[in-house]
Order: sequence, then C-alpha cells, then structure tokens
Amino acid sequence: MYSPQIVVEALLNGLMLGAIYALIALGLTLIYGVLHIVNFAHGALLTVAMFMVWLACARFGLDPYLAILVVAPVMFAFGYALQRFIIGPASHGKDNGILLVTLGLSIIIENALLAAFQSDTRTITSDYSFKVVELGPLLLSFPRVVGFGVTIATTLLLWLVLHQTDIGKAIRAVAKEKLGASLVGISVPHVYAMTFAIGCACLAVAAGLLMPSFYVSPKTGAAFVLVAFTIVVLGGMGSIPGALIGGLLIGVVEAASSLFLGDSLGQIGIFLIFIVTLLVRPTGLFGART
Amino acid sequence: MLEVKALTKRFSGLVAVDQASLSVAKGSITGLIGPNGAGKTTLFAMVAGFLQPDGGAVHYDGRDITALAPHVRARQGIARTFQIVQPFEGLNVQENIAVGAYLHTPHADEAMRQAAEIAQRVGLGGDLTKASSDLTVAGRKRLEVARALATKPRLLLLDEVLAGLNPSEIRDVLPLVRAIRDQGVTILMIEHIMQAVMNLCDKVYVLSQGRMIAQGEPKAVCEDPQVIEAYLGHGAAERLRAEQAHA
Amino acid sequence: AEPAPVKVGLLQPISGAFALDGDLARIGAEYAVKEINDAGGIKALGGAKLELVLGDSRSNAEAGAQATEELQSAGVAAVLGGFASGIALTATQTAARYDLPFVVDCAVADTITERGLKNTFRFNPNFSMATDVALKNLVKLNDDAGKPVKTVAIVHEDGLFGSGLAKIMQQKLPSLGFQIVETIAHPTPARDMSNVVLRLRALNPDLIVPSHYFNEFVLMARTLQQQRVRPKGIYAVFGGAASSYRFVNEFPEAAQGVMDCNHWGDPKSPITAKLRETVTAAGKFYAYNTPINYSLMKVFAQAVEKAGSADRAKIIEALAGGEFDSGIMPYGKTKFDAKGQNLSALPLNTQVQGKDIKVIYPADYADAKPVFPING
Amino acid sequence: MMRPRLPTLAIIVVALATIAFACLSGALLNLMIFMMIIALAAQGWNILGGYAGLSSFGHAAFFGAGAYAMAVLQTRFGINAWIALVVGIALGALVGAVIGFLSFRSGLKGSYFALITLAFAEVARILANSTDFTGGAAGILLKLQTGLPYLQFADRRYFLLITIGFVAIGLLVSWWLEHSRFGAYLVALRENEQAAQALGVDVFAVKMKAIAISGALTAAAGCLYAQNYLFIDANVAFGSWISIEALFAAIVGGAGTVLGPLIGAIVLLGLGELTKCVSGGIPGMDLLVFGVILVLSVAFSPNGLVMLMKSLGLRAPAKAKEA
Amino acid sequence: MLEVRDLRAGYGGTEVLRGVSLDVKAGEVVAVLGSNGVGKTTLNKVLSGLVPATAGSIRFNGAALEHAAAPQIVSAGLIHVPEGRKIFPNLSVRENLELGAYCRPRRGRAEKIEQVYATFPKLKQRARQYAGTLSGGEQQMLAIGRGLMGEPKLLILDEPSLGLSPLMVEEMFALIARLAASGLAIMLVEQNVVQSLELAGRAYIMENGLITLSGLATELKSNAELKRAYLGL
Ligand SMILES: Nc1ncnc2c1ncn2[C@@H]1O[C@H](COP(=O)(O)OP(=O)(O)OP(=O)(O)O)[C@@H](O)[C@H]1O
Ligand SMILES: Nc1ncnc2c1ncn2[C@@H]1O[C@H](COP(=O)(O)OP(=O)(O)OP(=O)(O)O)[C@@H](O)[C@H]1O
Ligand SMILES: [Mg+2]
Ligand SMILES: [Mg+2]
Repeated sequence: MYSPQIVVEALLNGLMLGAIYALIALGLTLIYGVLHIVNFAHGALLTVAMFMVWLACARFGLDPYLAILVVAPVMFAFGYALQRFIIGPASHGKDNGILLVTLGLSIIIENALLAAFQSDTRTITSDYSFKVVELGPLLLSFPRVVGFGVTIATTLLLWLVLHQTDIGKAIRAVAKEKLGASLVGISVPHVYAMTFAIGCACLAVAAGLLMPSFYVSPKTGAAFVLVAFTIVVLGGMGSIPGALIGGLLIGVVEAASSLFLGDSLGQIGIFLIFIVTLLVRPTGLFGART
Repeated sequence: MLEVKALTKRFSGLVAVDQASLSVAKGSITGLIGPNGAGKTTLFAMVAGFLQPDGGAVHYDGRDITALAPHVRARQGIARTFQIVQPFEGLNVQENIAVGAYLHTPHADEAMRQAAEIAQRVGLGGDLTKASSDLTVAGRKRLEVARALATKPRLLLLDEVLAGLNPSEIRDVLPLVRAIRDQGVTILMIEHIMQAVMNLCDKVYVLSQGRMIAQGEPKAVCEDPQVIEAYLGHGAAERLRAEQAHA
Repeated sequence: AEPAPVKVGLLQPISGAFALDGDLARIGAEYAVKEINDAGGIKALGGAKLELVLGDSRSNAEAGAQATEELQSAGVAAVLGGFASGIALTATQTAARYDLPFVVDCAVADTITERGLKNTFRFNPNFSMATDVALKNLVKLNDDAGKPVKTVAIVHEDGLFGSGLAKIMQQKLPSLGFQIVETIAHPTPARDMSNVVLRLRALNPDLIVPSHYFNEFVLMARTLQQQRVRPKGIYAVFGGAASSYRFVNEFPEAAQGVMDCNHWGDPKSPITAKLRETVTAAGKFYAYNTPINYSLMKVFAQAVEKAGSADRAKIIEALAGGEFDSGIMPYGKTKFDAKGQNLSALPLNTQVQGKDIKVIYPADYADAKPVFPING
Repeated sequence: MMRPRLPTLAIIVVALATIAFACLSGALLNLMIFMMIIALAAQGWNILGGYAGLSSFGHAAFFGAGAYAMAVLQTRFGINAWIALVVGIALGALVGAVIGFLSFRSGLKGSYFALITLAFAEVARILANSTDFTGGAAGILLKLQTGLPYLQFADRRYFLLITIGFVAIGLLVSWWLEHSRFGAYLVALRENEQAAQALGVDVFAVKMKAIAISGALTAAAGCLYAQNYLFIDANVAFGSWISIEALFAAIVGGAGTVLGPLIGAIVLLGLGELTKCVSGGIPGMDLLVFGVILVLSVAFSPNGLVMLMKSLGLRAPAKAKEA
Repeated sequence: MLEVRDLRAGYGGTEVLRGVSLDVKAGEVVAVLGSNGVGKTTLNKVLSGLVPATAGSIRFNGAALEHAAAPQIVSAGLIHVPEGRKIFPNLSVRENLELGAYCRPRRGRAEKIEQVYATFPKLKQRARQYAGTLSGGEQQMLAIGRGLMGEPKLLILDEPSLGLSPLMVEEMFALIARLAASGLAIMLVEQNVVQSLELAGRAYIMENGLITLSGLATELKSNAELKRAYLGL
C-alpha cells in the first residue's frame, strides 16, 4: 500500500518519538521501582519542565538544548523538595495516600500553571525546529534525531549512576529493603527524594527535547502520561532497560498502526499490545516475577 | 495418606527439588529436614498446590491431586503454614482465623466462634482483637497454625513453626502438636530444631540439594554419616547423642 | 428610581481545556454590555441596565449543566454562549426545563437545534450550513484559478467537531468533482503529526482540508513544512489555527496562504478594529469568539427591547418572531427559523496573507483577493 | 474497621431523601443528583478497589457500558428506559466478568491490574468514538420526554430519589460484605492472596464475583448519568475522568468502608462547588485550592474521612473521662 | 562503651520497653535473652535509631544517641545486624558489602571487602551473585559481613541462628566466637540459649520490657530458675 520509503520513514520516526516516550517513562519507572508509587503527577511535572524550557528560551533567549542544562538541575531540586516535604509526609507511605497526593498535586500544578500562563499554547522557534537530517531519500526530523541520541545517552548515564555510584546502589537497595538500608546508614527519605528528583530531571531532559518541535500548555503533559504508563508496564515496572525498549516498541507500534489504521484507531494498537503483553507476561517484558 | 512420587522442580536452571519421593502414613507425624536451600519449602508448595511440579506426582488418599488448585486441595483437607508468615495484616487475630473457619460454615457468627475456640487452643486466646501485624514472630507462627487448623484439615503441613522459640517454649509447644495429631490430623513438618524432631516424629526424611538422601526413624537418621556431613554437623550430632543418652 | 437591571447569563469555559476561548468570548460580551449600558440601557424597560452573570462550564458537559442551573438560580433572563457542542447540548437541555431562553454562540452540531427545544436558538451557522458555504466557495476558488485541484485529503480530529465535518465533506466533495484520496482521523491531543504527514506525502493531494483545533493544526503545518509537503492549498473548515493571529505571528512561513472557512467578524466594521485592540491590550490573540459574543449580546438586547420585558416567555417569543441587526457578524439580518437556527448565519473565508488574516470570500466582506494555488 | 449498623444506614438514606424532597431545587438539586451518581460509581469501585484491594483505574469501562446501553437501547431500539436500565446494569456485570476473566486468569494485581483496566476503558472509548453504532464522535442524544415510563420527571426530585435508592442498594451491598463470608474472603485476598488460597478460598471465583458486582453498580451510575444529562459521548462515558472521580471519592471517604464512597462523593463535589467561590476571576484558582485541600485532607486523614470521623468520635468520650 | 539507662519505647499506644538499663563494655560479648515478644528486637531497633525512644538515655562511647538518626548511629560505629537478615536481594553480594560501608569514606573499601572475604570465604565465591539467591546461611553471613564493613565498634546480632540448619548454627557460633576473639564488642540476642551462654561473658534476661536478671554467663547457666524458664530442663 505504501512505498517502502514511507514505511521505513514512519518506523524510524516512531522509533525516535518512542525514545522520547522512553525518557518520560524512565523517570516514572524509576520512581515506581523505588518508591512503589504510581506517580500521577508525572504528566503535570513534564508540563512544568516544558514551561521552564519555554521560559528559558522565549524569555531568556537560551537555546532549547542548552536550556536542559539549566532546567534539569532546577527540576531535580523541585522534585527533591516535592517528595521530601510534600508527597512523603502527606501520604504516610500508604499506596492510596500516594495515589491521592500525586493526583492532588497534578491538579494543583496544572491549575497553578493555568493561573500563571492561561490556557494559551506556547511554542518556541529555534533554528532546529524545521531542520531535517537527510539520510539518502529519507527525511528525518532533526529534533527527533537529537532526541533519540540524547535519550540513549541519558539512559546509559542513568544506568551507570545506578550501578556505579553509592547513591545509585543505595537507590536500588532501598527499592527492595528499606530496613536493611537504614541499618547501613542510608537515609531512606533522602534516597526517596533523590529518586524522585532524578525522575524529574529526566523529565527536564525530555522537555528540552520536545520543545523545539512541540508546544506547551497547562495540560500538555497529560497527552504523554498514559503512553508513559503503558511503557512502564510493558517494560516491567521498575526496569530501566524495560522502559527504553518499551518506549521504542510503543513508538514503532504507534507509527505502524497509525500508518495502517489511522491515527485515531491506531491508538488502539498501543493499548492492545499492552493488554496482550500483560495477559501473556503479567510482569511485563523485563519485570521480575514476584 | 500422602504419597509424593519423584517430584522435580526447576527454577530457571536451578533444580530445587530433584526426583524427591516420600510418603506420610495416616495419623503419623513425619519430619522433613535438610540444609538451608535444600528444597523443603519448595516441596511443600508443590504438595499444597502452590507450585506446579516439572515432573512427578502427588497422591493424596490414593488419588492423584497433582493438577488440582490449592484451594481445592484445602477443601479436601490439606492445610499448610508458611515459613515466612503471611497474616492478613488488616484483620485482627480472630478474623484471621475465621477466614479459615469459613471453609466449613458460611455463617459469620459461627466462624468467629470457632476462631475464638481455636485461638484458645494455640495460646492466642488473649490476643483475639490484636492486629495481626502487632504480634511477635512467634505469635504470628501460632496464628499460621491456628488458621490452618480452622480449616479442619486432615493433613497439616507445618513449615518451621518452632523457629524463634526458646527451649522452654519449644517444650511447651510439643504437647500441642501431639494433641493435634491425636485428634486425627496427620502432620508433615519441616523443622531445624532437632530437639523437636527427635521428640515428635515417627519418621524423618532428609532432603539435601533437592534429593532425598536418607529416611527412617529419627534416631537412625541422625546417626547417618551422610546426614551428619550435610546437615547436622559433628557438634550437633554429639549433642544429640548426649541428650538421647540422658533421656 | 433606577429600573431593575436585566441579568443575562454567559456560559463559557472559563477554566479547563477551552479556557482561552471562554476568555475571548467574555471580552466580546463585556464590551457589548458596556456599549449598551453606556447608550442608555434597554429603552423599553426605562433604561434598565444589562448585568452580565458569568457561568463557568469548566470545558465539560456536567459542569456546563451545573453552571446553567446556577445561572437559573441567579435569575437570569436568558443564557448566551455554550461554545462547544457537547456542552451546549446538555446546557440547552437543562435550560429547557425552566423555559430559560438559550442562544448558542459557536457550537456547530446540527443536533443542537434539531431537537425542537422551544428555548434554544443558535446565532451562528451549523455544520451543514457552514460546509455548504465552504464547498460553494471552494468550487468557486478552484474554478477561478483554472481548476488546479483534483485530489483532496481530509485530515480531522476524531471528536464531534472534526468527525462531523469530515462526514459531510466525504458525502459532498465527490459530487463537486473532487476526488477524496484519503480521510485521516487523529485524536486530540495528538502527540505527533508525522505519520499523518507521511501519509499525505505519499498521497500527494492537491488540496488538504483539515478540521482540528489549534495545537494539532500547528503541529501539522510545522511538520508539513519540515517534511517539504507542499500542496496547492490548505483549505480548513473551522480550522482552529488558520484564523488565529498567534499562529500567523509565530509561524509566518507555515501559515502563509492557509485558508479557512470560519466564523469571522466583518473586517470592515470599525468595531472589529476596536475589539481587536481590546483583546490585544489584554495580552491575547484575537479570534472569532470575541465578535460573535459581542454581536450575540447585541441581538439579545434587541430581543429584550422587542419583548418589552425581561420575562422569559416573552423573550423567547421575541427571539422566535423577530429580525435583528447582527452586530459585526456578516449575517445581514438575524432571523431564527422554527427550530431556532439563525438562517442568515454565514461563515467567511479567510486566508493568511503576509502578517495578516484577510477575508477573501464572499465579495461583500472581502478585503483581499485569494492567492491560489499557493505553491506554483 | 468502622461497621455501621443497618438502622444507621436507614437513617442516612432517609435523611438524604428528606433533604432532597424538602429543601432542594435548581442548582443544589442538580448537584445532589451528580453527587449520588458519583457516590454510586464510587461504591462500585469500592467493592473491588476497597474491599478486594484490586484498585482499578478503568471503572469508566463499566460506567460507559451502562451509559451506552441506556442510550443505545432507547434511541436505536426504542426500548423502555427501565428495561434499558436493567440491561445496562447487567452489561456492566458482564463487562466486569470479561475484564476479570482475562486479567485474573493471568494473575494480574496491583498496579498491573490498575493499568490494564485503564487500557480496557481506553479501548472502549476509542471504539465508541469511531463506531457508528454508538453514534461515533457525535455521541448520543436522548429525547427529553418526561413521565414514569421514560424515567424522566418534570419534577427532578423524583429522579434524585431514584438515584438515592440506588445508593441505598450500594450501601446495603457493602453492609452485607462486612457481615458475610464473601466479604471476609474479599478482604482476605486483599491482604494476602496466597494465604487465602491455602485456606480454601477460590481466589479466582471470588474476584470474578467482586468485579461483576462492582461493574454492575458502576454501570448503574452510568445509566443514571445518561438518563440525567440526556447526552453522552465517548469521552463522557468512557473518559478517564469518571474512573478517577470514582476512585477519588472512595479513597477520600475511606476505601473498604461502607460509608466511605458516599461521604467522599459528597465532600469532594461539595468542596468543588465551594472552591468555585474563591477563584477571584483567576482561571484555575478554584481547582488549585481544591487540590491543596485534597492533599491536606490526605495528610491529616490518611485512612479516609470515615476513619477520621470515627477517631474524632472515639477520642471525644475518652477526653471526657480524663476530665 | 554502651550505656543504656531507663530506656522506654513502644509502637503507637503500647509501650514495649518499660525502662531498660544495660551496659556493654569494650571487647565484651553480652547475651540478651528472653521469651518471645519481650522486646529484645525493639531494644535493638531503638539502639539503631529505627524506633524512637520515648524516655531514657543511650550513651555510646560518650556520645548521647537517644535522639540520633540511623546514619549518625552507624557512623558512630554501633551496627545492628537485624533479625531476618534484611540484605539487599536485588544487589550482588559485593554490592551489598559495598553499601555496608555507605557511611565510611570510599578509600580502603576494597581492602575491607577482602578482609570480609577472608572471614567468609564462601562470600567470595558468590561475589557476583544476587544476594536474594543465596541460601539462608549464606545470607546470614552476608548480613554480618555487611555489618563488619561499617567498621563497627559494637555489633548487635539479632537472632543470627534463626532458621539455620544445625550445621549452620554451629558455624555461626564459631564465627561469632572468632569475631569476639578479634576484640570486637558484641551484643548477642538469641533464642539458642545454651550456645549463647557458652559464648557470652555476661548476659541479661529480659522479661516484659524490663531486665529482670543479669550476671556472668557461667553463673546464669546454673541458675535454677533460669534453667526451668528458658532451657526447658
Ligand atoms: N521462586 C523461586 N525462584 C527461584 N528460585 C527459588 C524460588 N523458590 C526457591 N528457590 C530456590 O530453590 C532452592 C530451595 O529453596 P527452598 O525454599 O525450598 O529451601 P528450604 O529447604 O526450604 O530452605 P530453608 O531451610 O532455608 O527454608 C533455594 O536455592 C532457593 O533459592
Ligand atoms: N511494628 C510493630 N507495631 C506494633 N507492635 C509491635 C511491632 N513490632 C513488635 N511489636 C510488639 O512489641 C512487642 C515486642 O516485640 P519484639 O519484636 O521486640 O520482641 P522480641 O523479644 O524480639 O521477640 P522475638 O523473640 O519473637 O523476636 C511484642 O508484643 C510485639 O507484638
Ligand atoms: Mg524453607
Ligand atoms: Mg526479636
């Protein structure tokens, strides 16, 4: 039906978009893996990061990719404070509490942004926005290609942090054994907050990668949450490689199914893949069985 | 009553239970001992239906029950306790036990009454309204036993219910186990506390690295050099010998 | 003594997804109320002032119904607005229970007036009317340019609005000599338009007919530009962005030449310019909600004058029977039919030309000539 | 656990009905109908999410099934509203059974279960949005015609009474759960599935029953919604807002308690209306305040409002004694 | 080195420790014995900062620790090897050991690990294996090894022999004896009364949240009442 060139281009495009999904899912899966919470504020936090990037670019004239270097530390600190001073104390460590607190936070953040920025849509125009990478006959969007590369690098970096540094090991340790962690002198609330902070920093990176070709409004993040959840479950909750592979997979599935089913029905493709995977492998692709 | 025939279980490469067989006579107390990680708990899980074996069969009362779901086995009279205790944390002690009692009565009042009675029997009579999460390890082990008893089992599988008790407490529990047996419940128990094994068991099986390496009367098994090598150690064997001589 | 003011409800999405639209509408309505009151209020009621009561539909149907109930409790003489079809459908129904007159602004679903609710009127054109005009003008546009367009691709969002339009287009375009090569639906919000654009690139239609909201249009236009897809024209119907100054400002290149058939105020009226100024001064980008709600308020005031009373039944009677000046909307005389639809309502065709949005059809209101085909 | 007795429940229901009849009209009546619909949906959620510990993020699937059954049967097949209501409720149970069969057979629980229900609801939403049978994206408009056979009333207090009746049924079901073997089994499998199995609980069967009951109650809410607003589309009926609303109300009120969902629904929606007053013309300000209050309420009543009331109630006499 | 005076603590409303006082001197092995549920584990948790003390004092090498947080206590060298091991199952054996030194500078960590390996050669064989897949006895060794990595001045061992096979129990006590011989102060909480008293210099008997008896292990061993209550003789 379609020429091979279009199909290849669509799949590559899906792969690259999937990388950004993966980056968003990365934070989510990390937070899930350690804090065992489904973070409903993730979408809203992505929106916050996107607004920060927008501010940095539109107001302070920063390059969107350079803006990541500024926004990531800010989001890191913001995430740290959020978990340490709000989510942690308010939820009393209960699953239902966390659910409500993160849902409540997403309402707060979304509406605070609405109050501050109105429901207006913001975009930035950068030199890259319309640039393409020509690969023979294939036209690949430059921001997407950058996004793909940065995602892979970020995932690797995260992997290294988790496996080579003390804090990384502490994060993994706390994920499975809180009491034992306290007994070797790890401060569990600190590690929780660090995990949340890293998750938020990942969002900052994703925001920087998205903004050159996307828009932001107070509700933008919501468009990505559902797909991020799907990826997290697909890859196996708490699994970093799972999030990466899951993201790429969902990107490709989305591209293929929207090419052949249309964009609307194509969304079903994502959910069907998700449902079938769970029914066949209830802990996701890389999830450990409990 | 229970025949375990050449059961095998693998966990991705590791053979946890390797062609192990045992049989439990009706009305007896049978022991299952062996080093840590020998596969004892795994074997229990297969008998109770929580794990599907990769080979072999489980016969109960002469019938092959290998394919039955755990709740069906429970209804046929097989009850187990968990080595790592698994109380219903949100329920109090009495409610915990009542869940077991519901197997034979749909009425809430009756189930709660039976629960109180059983709690009394295992020594939890004073803790009926305590949250199960507030019990000590030993309390929770009793709760495990009580819940299992509430299902009115004919075969009771006990997994290290004596661990964490001090010698005098163990001495107090031994009659309880015997009393359960005397009321017609056949018992298969995993235990590391040899004092109890020697005192209670009619017959002992020794599992090591998934294989059954010895079986017989407790005393004979403890003399078995293979068992001493793999499980008891010379020190413990000495001590046991000394104790037996005393008794 | 001062006569009792006439309360009029304005139901708009002040918060939620459509909050921006609600805001623009409010500016228009407030402007009209001020004008009317400054000119001495409702003469028939001894100079009674209009008092605007705002109802927030929060961009969803239940809240719309709830806000209508609240407006009813506040004792309004009528409700104006509604904005989105889903909200308008439930809100008019709620108002119907109280025989509360309800004049819909820009919700386009035909069904809104087709249920025969006595209280419900619609100021703006519905789907069918708008598409008829859109198609007529499209044929004219194509004929005038020497029929460069043969193949058409329809891209629409999959909600009530986009799907409804696409359906009508699919029915009618072939009989007008256009071949539809593909109809592509996408969800709102869309995360990505690349796949849509890739399909368009493969199909290479002469004309793209999009109907979706602002964000998706922007995404698509940017991706089209990036992927170097250059159709002979983009002809939107109720396009969320093609009649948006924000789009024109931020993406002048992608916006160039895009045409839209949409609600649009008379560009030649001096009030249009004033409204634009007011909106811009508030730090917002001008769009059609402002002139519509401005004009709608004017129509309402005339109806009250005609009724000579703030009584609901009388206002309904006046609305049903009368002919009204249409403010700055290009509707000639507003006149509602038996079902409550304003028969003279009419969308305009606009095109982005340079840094401005120009009206190209119909000739009566046009302030520029169409540039078509755009790419050679 | 807080276990209200039957007379208490009866008093609450009668009180609600009296309030409805005696002193409400217009906006408040409308609000209360919506509260009851949400309370009913939340009660459905509570059976599965509260008692059985299987939190669902996709109760919209049931809500939508009910709503669409109601709308499609009446508009397409001219079926009587009451029959449509019964069919809608049955359909909710059936959808529950199907989702349950698939997910429980695969042993899904926790977040995995929550998210697969969400996926089912999303699939339903997308399908309903693109199928002509369900009116596609245009949704379905029900005819405004009052009279008992149409389940629409000129005096809307009667409709409110019907919604209160359903809420009462929901309360009864929860009450029964707290006093029956089935309920004990639900809680047991919530706390520890393996242990429940070991005690002879057919976990799969119990879960299937729970999701069917849960689906039926929430579908009833969907039916009533369609009948009240007379318009539904895919985003209304299958949108994630209702899944969240149901879960929100149940947990804020107290998951796994009889009165939690009702109290949660009343408090949340009441609060939503109240905060509207504080917006000060700034868009989003009201919801912002709402969110802040929500977080604070979780912080200070971690087990739900029901438990908070209980502990306040219990502490009061204790203090009296000290004095 | 450790001085505990009139320590009180509990969970929620219930008080578990009702005024415990005890001492551990440098280089000494002290056994804490008692029936189930008397509060031994709770005492350990209070000492290591997991459960807050409601009253009383804890002095460790002169520093007041009753209000200190866990990391501070670990840094001070008071290290608790908990009941049920609580190792990190998803980390490798080596990583578990590395985290044992979380509160210590990275320098010299490798040498310390080698020292632990020397004490527990089995752990060296399993260095790269996930700790969760170790056998019960190996996990107990790892838990102690992890404790040693924190450079303890006082090591609290809570029921190290629980659930271990007789052979393992034997090995475990031998090991504790070796650690004690190297000069490390040890507070040993055990149900295995006989072997504990053989190993310890002094012992405390706890009942119902209070210390009811204390003395030299050799004396306590022959205490008639004790024999009846705890040894089942
Ligand atoms: N679900 C599982 N997945 C992988 N390996 C497992 C699993 N369950 C048990 N094992 C492994 O199987 C072996 C046997 O374990 P099992 O629990 O049966 O031992 P055990 O004889 O009960 O030991 P202990 O006396 O310490 O309780 C162990 O090596 C254990 O790590
Ligand atoms: N987390 C907790 N919450 C509430 N009560 C608890 C908790 N942990 C322990 N308890 C209670 O505190 C008391 C003392 O428990 P602790 O674990 O300190 O006893 P122990 O002497 O270590 O017993 P064991 O020999 O069984 O380990 C017990 O009555 C127990 O029920
Ligand atoms: Mg075992
Ligand atoms: Mg203890």
